[in-house]
Amino acid sequence: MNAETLTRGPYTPKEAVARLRRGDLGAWPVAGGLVVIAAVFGTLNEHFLSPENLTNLALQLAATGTISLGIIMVLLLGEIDLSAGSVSGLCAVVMTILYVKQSWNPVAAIAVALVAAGVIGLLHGLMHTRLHMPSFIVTLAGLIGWQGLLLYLLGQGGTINLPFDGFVSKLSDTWLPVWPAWGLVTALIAGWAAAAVIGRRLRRAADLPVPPVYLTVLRIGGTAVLLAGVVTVLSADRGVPLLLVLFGALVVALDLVLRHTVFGRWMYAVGGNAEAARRAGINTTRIRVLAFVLASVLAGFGGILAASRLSAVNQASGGSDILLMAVAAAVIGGTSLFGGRGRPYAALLGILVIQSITNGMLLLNVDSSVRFMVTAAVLALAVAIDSVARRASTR
Amino acid sequence: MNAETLTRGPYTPKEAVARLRRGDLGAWPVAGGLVVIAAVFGTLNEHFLSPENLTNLALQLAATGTISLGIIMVLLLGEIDLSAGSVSGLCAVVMTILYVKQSWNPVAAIAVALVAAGVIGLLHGLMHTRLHMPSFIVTLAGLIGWQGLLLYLLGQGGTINLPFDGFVSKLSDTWLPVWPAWGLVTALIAGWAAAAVIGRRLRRAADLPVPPVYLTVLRIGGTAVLLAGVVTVLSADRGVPLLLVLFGALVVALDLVLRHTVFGRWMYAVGGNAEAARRAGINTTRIRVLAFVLASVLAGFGGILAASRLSAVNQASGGSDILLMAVAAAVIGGTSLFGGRGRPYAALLGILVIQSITNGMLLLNVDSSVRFMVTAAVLALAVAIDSVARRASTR
Amino acid sequence: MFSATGITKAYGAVQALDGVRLDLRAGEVVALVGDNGAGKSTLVKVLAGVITPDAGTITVEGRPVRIATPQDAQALGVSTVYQDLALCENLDVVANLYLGTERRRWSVLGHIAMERAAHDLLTSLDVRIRDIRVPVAMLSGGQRQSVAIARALIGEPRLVILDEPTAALGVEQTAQVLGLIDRLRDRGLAVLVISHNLADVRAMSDRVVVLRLGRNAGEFRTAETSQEAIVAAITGATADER
Amino acid sequence: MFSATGITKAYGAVQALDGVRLDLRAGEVVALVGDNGAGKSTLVKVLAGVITPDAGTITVEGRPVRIATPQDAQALGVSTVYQDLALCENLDVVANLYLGTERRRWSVLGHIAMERAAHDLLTSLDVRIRDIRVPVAMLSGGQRQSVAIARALIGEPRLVILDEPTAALGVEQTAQVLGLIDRLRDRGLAVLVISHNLADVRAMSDRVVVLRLGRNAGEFRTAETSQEAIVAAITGATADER
Amino acid sequence: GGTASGDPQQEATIALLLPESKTTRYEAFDRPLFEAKVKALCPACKVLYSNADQEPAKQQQQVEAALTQGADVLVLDAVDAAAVAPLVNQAKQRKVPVIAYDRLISGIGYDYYVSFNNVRVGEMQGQALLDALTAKGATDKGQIVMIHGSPTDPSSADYKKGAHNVLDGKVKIGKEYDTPDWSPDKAQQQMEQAITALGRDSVVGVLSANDGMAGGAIAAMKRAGYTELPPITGQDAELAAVQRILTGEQYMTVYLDIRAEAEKSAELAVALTKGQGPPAPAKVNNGTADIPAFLLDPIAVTKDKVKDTIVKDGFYTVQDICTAEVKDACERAGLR
Ligand SMILES: Nc1ncnc2c1ncn2[C@@H]1O[C@H](COP(=O)(O)OP(=O)(O)OP(=O)(O)O)[C@@H](O)[C@H]1O
Ligand SMILES: Nc1ncnc2c1ncn2[C@@H]1O[C@H](COP(=O)(O)OP(=O)(O)OP(=O)(O)O)[C@@H](O)[C@H]1O
Ligand SMILES: O[C@@H]1[C@@H](O)[C@H](O)OC[C@H]1O
Ligand SMILES: [Mg+2]
Ligand SMILES: [Mg+2]
Repeated sequence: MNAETLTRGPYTPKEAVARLRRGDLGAWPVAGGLVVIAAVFGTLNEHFLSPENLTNLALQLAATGTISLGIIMVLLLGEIDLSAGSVSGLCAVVMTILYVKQSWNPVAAIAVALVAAGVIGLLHGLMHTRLHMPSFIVTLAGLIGWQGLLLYLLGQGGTINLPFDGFVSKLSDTWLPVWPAWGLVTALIAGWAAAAVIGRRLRRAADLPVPPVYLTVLRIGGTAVLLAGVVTVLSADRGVPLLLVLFGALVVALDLVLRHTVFGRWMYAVGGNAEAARRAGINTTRIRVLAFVLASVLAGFGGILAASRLSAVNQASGGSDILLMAVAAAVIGGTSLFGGRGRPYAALLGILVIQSITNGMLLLNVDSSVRFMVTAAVLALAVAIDSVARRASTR
Repeated sequence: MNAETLTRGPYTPKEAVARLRRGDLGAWPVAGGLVVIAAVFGTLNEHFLSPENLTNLALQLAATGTISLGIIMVLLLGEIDLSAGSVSGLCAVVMTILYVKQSWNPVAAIAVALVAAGVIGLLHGLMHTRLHMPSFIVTLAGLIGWQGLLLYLLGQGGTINLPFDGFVSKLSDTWLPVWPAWGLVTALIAGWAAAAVIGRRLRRAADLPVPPVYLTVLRIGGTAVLLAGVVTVLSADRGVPLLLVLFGALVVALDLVLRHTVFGRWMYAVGGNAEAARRAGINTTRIRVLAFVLASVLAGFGGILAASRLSAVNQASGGSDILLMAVAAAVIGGTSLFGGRGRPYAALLGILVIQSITNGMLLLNVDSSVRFMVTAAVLALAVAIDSVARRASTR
Repeated sequence: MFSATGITKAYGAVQALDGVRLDLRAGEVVALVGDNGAGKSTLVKVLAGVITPDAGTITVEGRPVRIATPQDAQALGVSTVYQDLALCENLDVVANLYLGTERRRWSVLGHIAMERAAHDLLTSLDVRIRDIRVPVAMLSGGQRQSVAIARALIGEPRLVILDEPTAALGVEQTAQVLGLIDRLRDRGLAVLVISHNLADVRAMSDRVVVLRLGRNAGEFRTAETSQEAIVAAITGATADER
Repeated sequence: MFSATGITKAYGAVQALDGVRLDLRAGEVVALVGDNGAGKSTLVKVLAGVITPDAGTITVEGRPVRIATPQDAQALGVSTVYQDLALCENLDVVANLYLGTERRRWSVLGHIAMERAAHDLLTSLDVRIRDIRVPVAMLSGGQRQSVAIARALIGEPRLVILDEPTAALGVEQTAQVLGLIDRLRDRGLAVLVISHNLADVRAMSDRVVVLRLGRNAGEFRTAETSQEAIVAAITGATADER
Repeated sequence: GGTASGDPQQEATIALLLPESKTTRYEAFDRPLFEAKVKALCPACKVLYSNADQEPAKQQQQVEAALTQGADVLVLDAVDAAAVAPLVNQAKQRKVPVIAYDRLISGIGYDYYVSFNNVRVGEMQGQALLDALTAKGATDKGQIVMIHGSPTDPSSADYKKGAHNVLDGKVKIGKEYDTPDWSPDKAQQQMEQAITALGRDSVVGVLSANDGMAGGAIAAMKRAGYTELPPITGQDAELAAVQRILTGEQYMTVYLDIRAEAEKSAELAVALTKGQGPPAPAKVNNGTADIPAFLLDPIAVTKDKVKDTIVKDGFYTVQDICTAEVKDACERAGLR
């Protein structure tokens, strides 16, 4: 009898519905919001759903999306990183100065810039954990101070152009040809399927319940169809952009790390109940510091991607509303500001929502005042769908 | 024996020390940070501590301080209001259009603008409570959308000046003469002392422990000395600015409301444990909505004060880092971002810290890049003092 | 007096309650017992308006009522001590005791009246808290539970529900609570107590209702039943409905 | 084996512990009893490295040790079930059971091994949880307590501390835990149990230590002492030190 | 404080208040040029410098701080040229003379106005674009995209107005954007979307309000696969933009002879501290009063003019400009 109550029964379709009703909706409502956005803009402007525009969208979301991934790392702990924008700009400027002004090898320049970002994150983390300062204040000081350093480093010159045909600019102007793109997708899906089969074997061997085949097939198959669609559409224009592949790889890698490593488990634990984690013998200080380092490094990498896209850095790098959009992407994707809940896919979904709205609005011919108002309304609408659906399902 | 263990013994000096060691430091560490700031800037620039500059400081902190008070209302619930800046700008623009363009009576214009702010807050509150949208997203949409409406209302014209000698501008150019200022301080202190005496009588009558006389005397006396100092210094320049009196009155009023009314009690309850509050029969929806309304109205009033100071509104009204500074002021003053902890005095202390730094930095003759870096360093230092002191006392 | 029938509540795949019925009468103490996860607390939350059941009806004195919110329950005179206590840790003891039922005049809090009354109430329950103006976060487990129990006695309840009220209490305090339950019955209130301590159950209750896996699994007059019979119903060894 | 002397801890004006001494020996079950707020949980937290005492020394097998963090305590083989359970509600049962002691290879989690072992461990404790992959937030009070107890058995502890382990447990589960404590003693571990249930205390413990208002208030060999004597020490009616 | 008599060695304090730090000109050129000139004319004089980060309220605080520190003259480049009137009023009440630097302060009278005209800048951009299109005969072959500055920056409304003055009715405007924060990233995204919406081949020219945004637009066009970039305008004569002009990626920038502006203002400021008031060649009506004005003309710099303007004025040296990538282009433009 015990064995029976302890066992998770196989998922029946009925149970799947029940899970849905329990509020375990995962990404579906946000995806619904995306569909609405696509429908609205697709109707208003014939170009919105064109391969060309979807390619633009893919390019536009990578940099802020990467920054958002870093934000998720600290949000998981219930902390905040307001400095992400400034750090992204600073890191891009450091890279550019080394690469363009000092004529370093671009890879070395990128590496050093990322290390610098890591050191910044370390500093934030230590101030937060050792001096017990609220992360809001530490990173607010970072927001102001690193921006100051950026201006100082740019100094007299202001804008620095990155050579259009140089390594860094090419990052955002490289396109996977059709066959490599399909190869990548096939490898991904095959790898996942293999992992699923092996996992099922092992679970069965351990006498643990396994989810029904149809569910696994549905999930992997669905993803395969989605990815195939993406590749088909993007190949109709210039091809799958390397930038998207990089961002996607980061999302997948971070998701694996968070779900399958001890570090990831401890991140969720510290975010869920820091005191319980501490009592369990987890070095919560180290986890926190690591999260801030990760956040800064990802912000820095996002900044480099942005510089690559623009082929330049300037005083405005990392400024404006980049930070807010990165945080918003995380939140829209379902990351809690209170810690312990969220996944890297949130950054992907959230940034898709945000950039789709921005992208779509720019296709329309409206005054900036109207554009702001409509952007706000669509944003609110997309998230309201999510919230209402989630709520309705948990009543 | 029970009676004995239930009774709070009178505070002995030893216990006061114990309280301090327990971390019940109240505002002292932040005040320490302020002293450091004053010392640093006082040394670097002879004008920093001049009556004229301190008068400027008093004028400079009122508007953002008022917005910060509103932010505290939502932070107490563990929520956030990102729209405060935009709403403050919008409200100022609405007021100005009615007053200048439509030639309304200024008081009516202010009233209508505040009502508009209230309606905005109501909208935010309803979206948050009825549609269950995260407040971060609701007010992010507000941040963008209300800014759009502001631009739309300002239209082609851009800046609208407020008449120098008009009612609104006069708000920030009215100075209490010496005697009314002293009268106000005397009335405040006398009122407080009377309340303290009556409170002690009533407690004794109810057979409840009363704090020792010396402590009450010390507290009231200390405040009296402080206020007297402020009045003396400010009277050495143009007098006590009405703006400061307004802001101070708001702080005191909100503090009384939060500590002594049912509404205030419920705010803290909802912020501390919303589910417990709900189970206790508190209408948490109403409390939340009210908090958002209060936040928007205070933001709107802050915006009007800012417009009064500048004698103008323009496209940048309520923009830039006003929002961030208002939140930072609340956090520096000890308000928790997780809800349930904080007092209106936080806004006063926090904005004092922030504006002292800004004000002091502006007296120094340095490039923006350096200014940003030093600002960040001083901010971090001031808060580190607070955090380290608090921590040392709770070990 | 209070009567619930057909109460059903599922959390996703878990059927926490499945057609449960429960009758409560004035001047009677009913003990609700059952295994961990049997659905006892869920049933309490339904009666207290904290959650909405998927199905089921509640009647009070024969008239069907809607208990959709905790306010509804309070209006019907239901006063509840939750298993998870549901205190605001940032508020002090007095504030927690009077939460939602603050003494006030024109919405201005009557601090002194509340502190005085809180003091007396806690003393009468033999609760030892050294300073009732410290946040509840600073209290020991048993002290918190005492506060939660005292909360339920404020106001004029008709039905008092106690979900494992003595789990964390000391010997004396437990005795006080058992005595208190007796006094509530004598005042003609309906009392529903959840407990795993069968000795206590037998000492205080008039009737025992057993839940098992979300279903009714027996009901006994305490005086006429052996402890073994109750245990058998709880563990499912027998399932005799009386 | 474990020996603490002069342990003192004040929270502001409240002297939670005042020069307490406690000796724990391998193969012996010690019950720590005392009124609510007597300082029992505070003492547990000191032994577990959760809080640092203001004064006092701890020795293990005669050698003084420093227990400044929970890691220090774990390294000494101390395994603790806290009164407030200290679970991560956002994590599932398996994750909570293995928190801090995850099975891994190159820091990659051994999901299947942990799930299998968790399953077996919970079954052996007679715990009934319908799906061990749901977040702990979805469990009933007793189910959570069972998870917390099971947690303490993972690894190779030398001293197991249980702060009111059976407060929320059902009849069968309580019996299991009492049996478990016996088995731990038989395996030669030191066990410290806090409980308000004097019947249980008498049934399981070899020695009873009484705290009162943060001070030692008596120590008894269980077998040689009457329940009344213990109650008297708890309530302060007498204070005979043995 | 207070203005004083004609002693050349007297100490005086001159406050220089600049509007923002996100474009290079202010801290890289205006400030040092101004300070150097003041030092030269009056070694004992002190310059108080502040930068308002594009915030009117901060500028207000800075004016107050300057007055607190006993400034004898204010040289004020307004963040919001309409909203600073009350500040000028404050200064006047203290008998501190005011020079409006770069932007015409409206709503009140004061001592001098030294500037380029913002609306004129917009007109020059528009005219240059129009000329380029006419030269290619492309005015009716397609549409232009207009990328304006920040909607919250009052001066961007002036540029916008100037450009429309020239272009309206002469070319078809396909898309028009205000760019929050003058952000080059956003300009890039706007350009990408404009290209998508209008079609690559129908975009014949781009009016960008400054060089940073022009950079973003150029990146967008290059990535969109233009073989020949349509003409695109700019402003500020940023080094990067001058290089782009030489390589032909950007059509023009508006170059402001900052040296002339800064030095003229420094001269006037020093004169004012001595109680002198040199006559001005022009008067500008700001709606309230006629302000004595020194008006400098903005200069439209295209590839062929780089040598005779920017380089000749020493704004940048040939070495600054002619880095490895632009060497060839420099040769062709006669820069060496
Ligand atoms: N974090 C804290 N801050 C302040 N005071 C505390 C804190 N924790 C405990 N105390 C106080 O210390 C005293 C002892 O608490 P402790 O939790 O050790 O009691 P206990 O013996 O475990 O009681 P119980 O049987 O109710 O669990 C109590 O008076 C309590 O109010
Ligand atoms: N919020 C929730 N979400 C999902 N499942 C829940 C939730 N609350 C309770 N459950 C499940 O419902 C069942 C009944 O829980 P309930 O708390 O009513 O048990 P109980 O009888 O009070 O047990 P205990 O004696 O342990 O307190 C359990 O299986 C539990 O896992
Ligand atoms: O020159 C421009 C300036 O006037 C504006 O305010 O900011 C952007 C600059 O390019
Ligand atoms: Mg329960
Ligand atoms: Mg305890």
